[in-house]
Amino acid sequence: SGGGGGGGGESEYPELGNYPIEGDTATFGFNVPQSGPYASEGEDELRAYELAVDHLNNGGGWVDSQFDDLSGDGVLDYQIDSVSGDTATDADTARQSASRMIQRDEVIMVTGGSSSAVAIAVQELCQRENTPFMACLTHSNDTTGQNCVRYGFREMFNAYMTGQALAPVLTDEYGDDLQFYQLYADYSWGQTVQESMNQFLTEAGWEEVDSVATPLGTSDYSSYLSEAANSGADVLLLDHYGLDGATSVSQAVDAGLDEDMELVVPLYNRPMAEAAGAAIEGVFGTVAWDSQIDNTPSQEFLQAFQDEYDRIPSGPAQLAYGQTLQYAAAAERAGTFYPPEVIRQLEDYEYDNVGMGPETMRGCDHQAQRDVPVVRGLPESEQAEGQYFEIINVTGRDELGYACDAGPAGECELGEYGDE
Amino acid sequence: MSFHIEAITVLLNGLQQGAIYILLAVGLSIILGTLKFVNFAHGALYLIGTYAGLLIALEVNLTSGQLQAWGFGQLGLGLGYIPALLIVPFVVFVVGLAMERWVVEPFKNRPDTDQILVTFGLAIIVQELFRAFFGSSSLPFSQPSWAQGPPQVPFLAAIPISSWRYYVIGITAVLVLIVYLLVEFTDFGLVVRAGTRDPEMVELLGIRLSRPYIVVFGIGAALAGVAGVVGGPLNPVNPTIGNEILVPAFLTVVIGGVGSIAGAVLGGVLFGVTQAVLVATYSAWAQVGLYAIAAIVLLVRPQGLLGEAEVAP
Amino acid sequence: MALLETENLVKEFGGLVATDEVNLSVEEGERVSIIGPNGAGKSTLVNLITRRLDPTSGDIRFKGESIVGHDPHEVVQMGVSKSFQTASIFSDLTVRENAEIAALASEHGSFGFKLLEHRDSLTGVHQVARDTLDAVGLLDQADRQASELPYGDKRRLEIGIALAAEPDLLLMDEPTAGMSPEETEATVDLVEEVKRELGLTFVLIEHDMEIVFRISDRIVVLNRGQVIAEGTPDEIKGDAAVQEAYLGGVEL
Amino acid sequence: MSLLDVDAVDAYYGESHILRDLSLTVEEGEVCALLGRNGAGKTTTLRSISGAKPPEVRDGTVRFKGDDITGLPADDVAMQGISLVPEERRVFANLTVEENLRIAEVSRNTSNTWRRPRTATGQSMSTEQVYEDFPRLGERKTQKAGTLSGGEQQMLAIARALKQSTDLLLLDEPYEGLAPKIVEDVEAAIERISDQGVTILLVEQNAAAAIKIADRAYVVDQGAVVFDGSATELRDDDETRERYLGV
Amino acid sequence: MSDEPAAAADGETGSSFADTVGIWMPRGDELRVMTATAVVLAVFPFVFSRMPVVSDLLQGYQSLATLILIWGIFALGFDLLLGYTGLLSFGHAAFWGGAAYAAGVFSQHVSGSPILMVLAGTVFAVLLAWFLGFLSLRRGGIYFAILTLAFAQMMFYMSSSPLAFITGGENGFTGVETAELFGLFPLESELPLVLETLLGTWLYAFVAVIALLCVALGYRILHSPYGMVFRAIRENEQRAEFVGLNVWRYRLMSFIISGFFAGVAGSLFVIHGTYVPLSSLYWTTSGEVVIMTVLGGTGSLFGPVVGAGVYLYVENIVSGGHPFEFVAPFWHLILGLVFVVTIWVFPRGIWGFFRDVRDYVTGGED
Ligand SMILES: Nc1ncnc2c1ncn2[C@@H]1O[C@H](COP(=O)(O)OP(=O)(O)OP(=O)(O)O)[C@@H](O)[C@H]1O
Ligand SMILES: Nc1ncnc2c1ncn2[C@@H]1O[C@H](COP(=O)(O)OP(=O)(O)OP(=O)(O)O)[C@@H](O)[C@H]1O
Ligand SMILES: [Mg+2]
Ligand SMILES: [Mg+2]
Repeated sequence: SGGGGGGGGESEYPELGNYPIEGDTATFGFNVPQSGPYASEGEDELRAYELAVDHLNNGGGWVDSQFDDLSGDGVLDYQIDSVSGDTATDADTARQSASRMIQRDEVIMVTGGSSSAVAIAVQELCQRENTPFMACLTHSNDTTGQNCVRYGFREMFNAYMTGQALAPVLTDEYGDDLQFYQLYADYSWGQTVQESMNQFLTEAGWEEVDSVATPLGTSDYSSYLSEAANSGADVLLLDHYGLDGATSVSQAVDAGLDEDMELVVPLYNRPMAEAAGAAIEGVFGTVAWDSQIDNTPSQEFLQAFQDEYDRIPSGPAQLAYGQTLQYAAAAERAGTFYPPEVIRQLEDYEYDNVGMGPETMRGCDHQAQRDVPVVRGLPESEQAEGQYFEIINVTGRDELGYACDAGPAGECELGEYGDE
Repeated sequence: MSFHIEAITVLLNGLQQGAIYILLAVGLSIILGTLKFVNFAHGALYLIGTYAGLLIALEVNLTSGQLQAWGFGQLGLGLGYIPALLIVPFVVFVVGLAMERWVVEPFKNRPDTDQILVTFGLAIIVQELFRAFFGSSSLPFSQPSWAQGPPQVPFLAAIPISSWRYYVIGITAVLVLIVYLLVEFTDFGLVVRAGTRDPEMVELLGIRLSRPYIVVFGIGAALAGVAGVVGGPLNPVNPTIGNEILVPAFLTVVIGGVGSIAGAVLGGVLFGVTQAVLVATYSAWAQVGLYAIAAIVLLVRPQGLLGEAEVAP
Repeated sequence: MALLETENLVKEFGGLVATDEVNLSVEEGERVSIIGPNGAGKSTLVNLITRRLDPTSGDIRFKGESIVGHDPHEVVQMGVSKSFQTASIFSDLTVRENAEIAALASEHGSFGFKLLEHRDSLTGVHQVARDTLDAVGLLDQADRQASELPYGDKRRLEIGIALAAEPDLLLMDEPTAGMSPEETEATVDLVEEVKRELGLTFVLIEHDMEIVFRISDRIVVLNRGQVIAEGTPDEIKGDAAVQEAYLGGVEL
Repeated sequence: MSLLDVDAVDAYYGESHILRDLSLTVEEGEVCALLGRNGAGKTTTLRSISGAKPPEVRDGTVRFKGDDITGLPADDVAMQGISLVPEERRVFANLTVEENLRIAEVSRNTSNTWRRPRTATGQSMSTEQVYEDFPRLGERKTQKAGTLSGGEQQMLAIARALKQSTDLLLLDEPYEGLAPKIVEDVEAAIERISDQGVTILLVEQNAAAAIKIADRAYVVDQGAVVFDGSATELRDDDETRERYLGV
Repeated sequence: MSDEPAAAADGETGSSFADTVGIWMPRGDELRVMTATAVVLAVFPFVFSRMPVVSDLLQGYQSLATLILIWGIFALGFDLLLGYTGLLSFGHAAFWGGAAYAAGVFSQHVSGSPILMVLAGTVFAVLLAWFLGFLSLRRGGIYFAILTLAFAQMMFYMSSSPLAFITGGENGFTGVETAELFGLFPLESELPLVLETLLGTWLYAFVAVIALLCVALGYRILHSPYGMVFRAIRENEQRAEFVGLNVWRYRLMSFIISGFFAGVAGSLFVIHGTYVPLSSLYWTTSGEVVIMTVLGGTGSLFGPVVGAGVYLYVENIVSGGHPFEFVAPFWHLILGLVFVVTIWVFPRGIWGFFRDVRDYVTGGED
């Protein structure tokens, strides 16, 4: 569909970031954790990214069925190439890696995630370097709140929306007037989850006994858990993700906490559930996406991923795949890789092709307005590959979110396009 | 909940955490005290112990790493925890023997700093080898089902601590006592302690030192291996656990006093309990407190709690 | 005023009294030897004076000023130098640098901020170092690495380092131990010569009675931490208590 | 057959050639002195006999009780009944006086020998006897050896050697750092040991002191034997004493 | 040195000159070393990231060139402590990270001038080094290593939680606001004319000038009495004390000096990255500088800088795949192996190895 527009486009706009592209391949940078507490998520993301590149160049998956803008023969007449880097779930490593991709490999777009601290650090760098950043898995309110940038976009929902989706389900299930206790990972993501859960559960009539920060990457939560157990609360929220989440929920069950209190893990995913095994039985939470979601895009993606890797994709994988295609489609619509134009194409774009219902990539904070699935962990006996929880409810986007001048978006100042 | 339950919980949590430090610190300390060897690769032995324990006790699915790439995605003997606990110390003991022979010997007469550096390098190599073979992502090493949940004993049942942690404390106590008796009260211990200062003179007395040395190193290593097996199910298992545990283990040795087994025990308990108490009170300061304690102890008693001041030459 | 004085000096190790109410005084320019049976407390006394050990009680005064509470290097700065028994040198440095280190300390104090001065500009230090090396006969070897020196020369350098610190008082604990009679002779000559030239005061600890009686102005005898006799060599030779505690039947 | 037979030994420290074709014999029961000035090679000779490394013995043989012990590890040599009082005393600083004495007996315990051949026949001195001979050590039983005075350490080093089962005792400057009175005590002890049948090879720089108790003497210079004869012969040989011993 | 009278005469004219011009006058080889360093610094980014053919082989890039210099300064200072005074610190992350936070906070609240930021960060690091040195220098060897490690970890955990309101905790410090150099030149902008080809950005030029000054300072320190005293203390501490040197204060001084270099480097790091990650205080950062220094060669001025280059090269280029796809996942393993082999076989590191080779070759010719 680009029809040679890419080559001709080079003279249309001034140099900016890595635009114009030299040669006839455009390179994407995949900056994912391959070590550290979120390594499992990162590995799955990388698989999805590679699948996306394959589909962009050779057709297949959503490129053929869901994204009309994409041709399956590269983007804007450029073949797509990619480089990857290991963020080690560490902001500094991630920035070094992103900076190498931008400066040496001259990538036209960076994507990646798992850890909001990393995403925030990298998107700030991308803003400076005028290179679009498609945030993959980052769930902190701040990513599109106080730390938002013009060059960053987020498909994933955030902690605020998790709170909105989860609170009614929890009060329904466990009753009113309960006391809850939170352990949260001590960084941007955990802090905003703690904040939002507190806000919405308190609004629903529950009372927070205490909330305690635990360092990211803690491996033994026993002391923290004992404190929680002895606090007399009815519900324990474990605001931990990835490996940390799997660990804390297993240790809670090992210590017998589930006998006296209800456990909640606000943000879940498949690798976590797999690692925690029996411990997740009956535990509520939200997920980015799940292979059990029954709609065409979801099932197509599941199929494509399974065909390629013979395994079931996780939520982060769906995000990775979707974000890559979204960027490519925006470039096609803009007719150029010139970043400000691509950004303008993404802003306020409405779509319904990634399996999470109709969505808008909101222009005021670059936060996708979308549905949030609420799930509950299955007993070990009912677990199977790709099936660790039942979907309780897919909360519609109309029941979620906040206005451009409210909630996290109220603190967002996007910054410049770079062509002003 | 009543105050005394809370206090006991905190204390037990502290003891359990301290137990892992103690197992590592005692090994480090006797190696440092007798062979005068600074082993920054002790964490690597812990790492080996954990993976060995996991693969003996359970079957695991690898999701990344070369082994998985080569088709060994499903790995492990699945023999259960008791066999793991019995076999692993021997495995790591043998690794220790090899290490004594190939690393400690050549570096025995090099400066402390060289020993630290070479073992630091080895620690990195071991960690990265595990990463290469088993992948970076954590493997689940669950606590045995018979040790999950609080023990079904009248009083302890009310304390939110799993039975496994009681086993950890018990196993540590027994092993450390055995090692202590061995070093303090046997000929073996005497020879080893003498060799600390002047190995050649020991040989001139007709005593061959190579074997006692190897045995000391092996014992230290085996203790690290045991720590790996008992500590593994308390933490997620991944290649970095070895180097992460090394820092507190070394601190334990130093605040307890190099070469002093009792000191290592005291240091480990102090560390574990301090940490547990701080988590229960000012959790933001829990980690800071650990290092602050270490710093204070060393400032007041540079030779460590039970260490002997250096004998004047 | 005596150059060095100790007053009721006591040092205890646990229950053991190694130095017991010792009152010692050394006049400027004097040569004093301390003798006594093994474990009498001689080395302990020297270590107290050089501040390697803290006294349990009592006082040590150098040039009238109490040095208890000073650090070892401060005591050296005041003019107390010690030669070590086994050659204690900086073996990776050249002979010249060995001497320069000591000279630097005596010329510029125990610590200075002269870090931006190039070494070449410290002419005073070079001079002292050269003079000292000359005095101990090592000037022609100045650029050799100290570790390459033969043992005898190392001992020489050792004494050279002690001298380059320009001390007023030199303490020597068994300086000739392990030396052959010849070497001993040479060392004694060196010391005497240095004394003559630099007017040094020194305190010597020795078990070799020949040397002791030859070069001491005064001898102090210690036994079990206490001074049991004190006097000129002749007086000591005749002292019954000394015979009994220390010399045994040795013929002199 | 002599008890110890050092035959044409060449020993090296790295590339420096220290002992040059050195030969000496020690007969059973005698006290033999090995004299020479600093650096002559006396300590090197003792180390070559006792199997300490360095030096490296490249040529020649050392025979003990007729067996070739050249190049055997130090611990094996000790098992044959050779004990050494080394030059720098080398007591175990971190062990108590008692433990220093106890360790000397460890190698006699069969469980610690690991089936190495042990042919020592000498009797080990009893601990009571040690404390009787060196009352100073008795007073300091539980003190760490590192904090002993120089002379006390020397006594301990000698006592430790005597606690081994000794057929041949190698003494490297045993009087160094000892008060004159203790020197007498040690001399007496050496004579008594000798009377009990232990053979002694005594290294000294001080010829006078050695001649007092020695039956026979060797003088070495630059790693080679330059004099060999009875103690009386040496006493009368002014030239040798002046030339090689500096007296 | 061999020509005794000439050296003395040299010294005398020098000192009278020094009185008038000051002690900053280059002496001996200093001018030559500085010139050579300046030349290398001037062509490095060009060769590394822009020179035809060569840069394609090397796969370098501008920002890595800058980063190498920054870590080089850090390692150089570290070696003054490890290589000369013989103290192995495992806590230098405290100075690097501390300075980075200080410079960052300074830029947010006081001034974003790069020069002032470097000053602020360095002053902080020096004060911190003074304080921590005071506490940890009570014992050497392993105790010192562990004590420094403990204090640095304490700082890490302080900023991760109790001080998170300043440092941003795990999120890192994001409030850095760097202003233009001299109020004129944005650091990331390109230099004029041929300088652009050679040096690239103002940032590089700024870092390179500071690196040059650091090399000069390091060289001077080593050739001042301090250099000699440091070596003497490492050799024989007791003897040094007994010639009347205050060993403790010299050690403290060498600790502070290396803290100074770490501070300069840490401040430049925040200027370069406009971000301070929490991990800059973590003990692995200390471990990295140890590896760099040893790899490059302890006891030499330039070895550690080379080590920093090699380390960062492997970390950033080799790990990044192309053209090292085959070994990329194992970059850390490779570094570990190289590190161990270095200690085992070439204890004097890469630099020492090349010097030995050079000596061997020239020695062979003689
Ligand atoms: N740190 C210590 N702890 C316990 N006792 C000690 C310590 N240091 C020295 N002593 C004891 O103090 C006494 C005096 O020792 P010192 O070294 O002063 O003797 P000395 O007169 O120098 O003897 P020598 O002539 O044998 O060298 C000795 O009995 C020794 O065992
Ligand atoms: N470890 C060593 N490495 C190299 N050379 C050595 C070593 N030990 C001794 N030497 C040299 O070997 C020679 C002989 O030394 P040895 O110690 O045997 O002499 P000695 O006769 O015992 O002297 P002394 O009476 O001083 O003890 C000397 O020149 C000495 O410098
Ligand atoms: Mg003495
Ligand atoms: Mg000798």
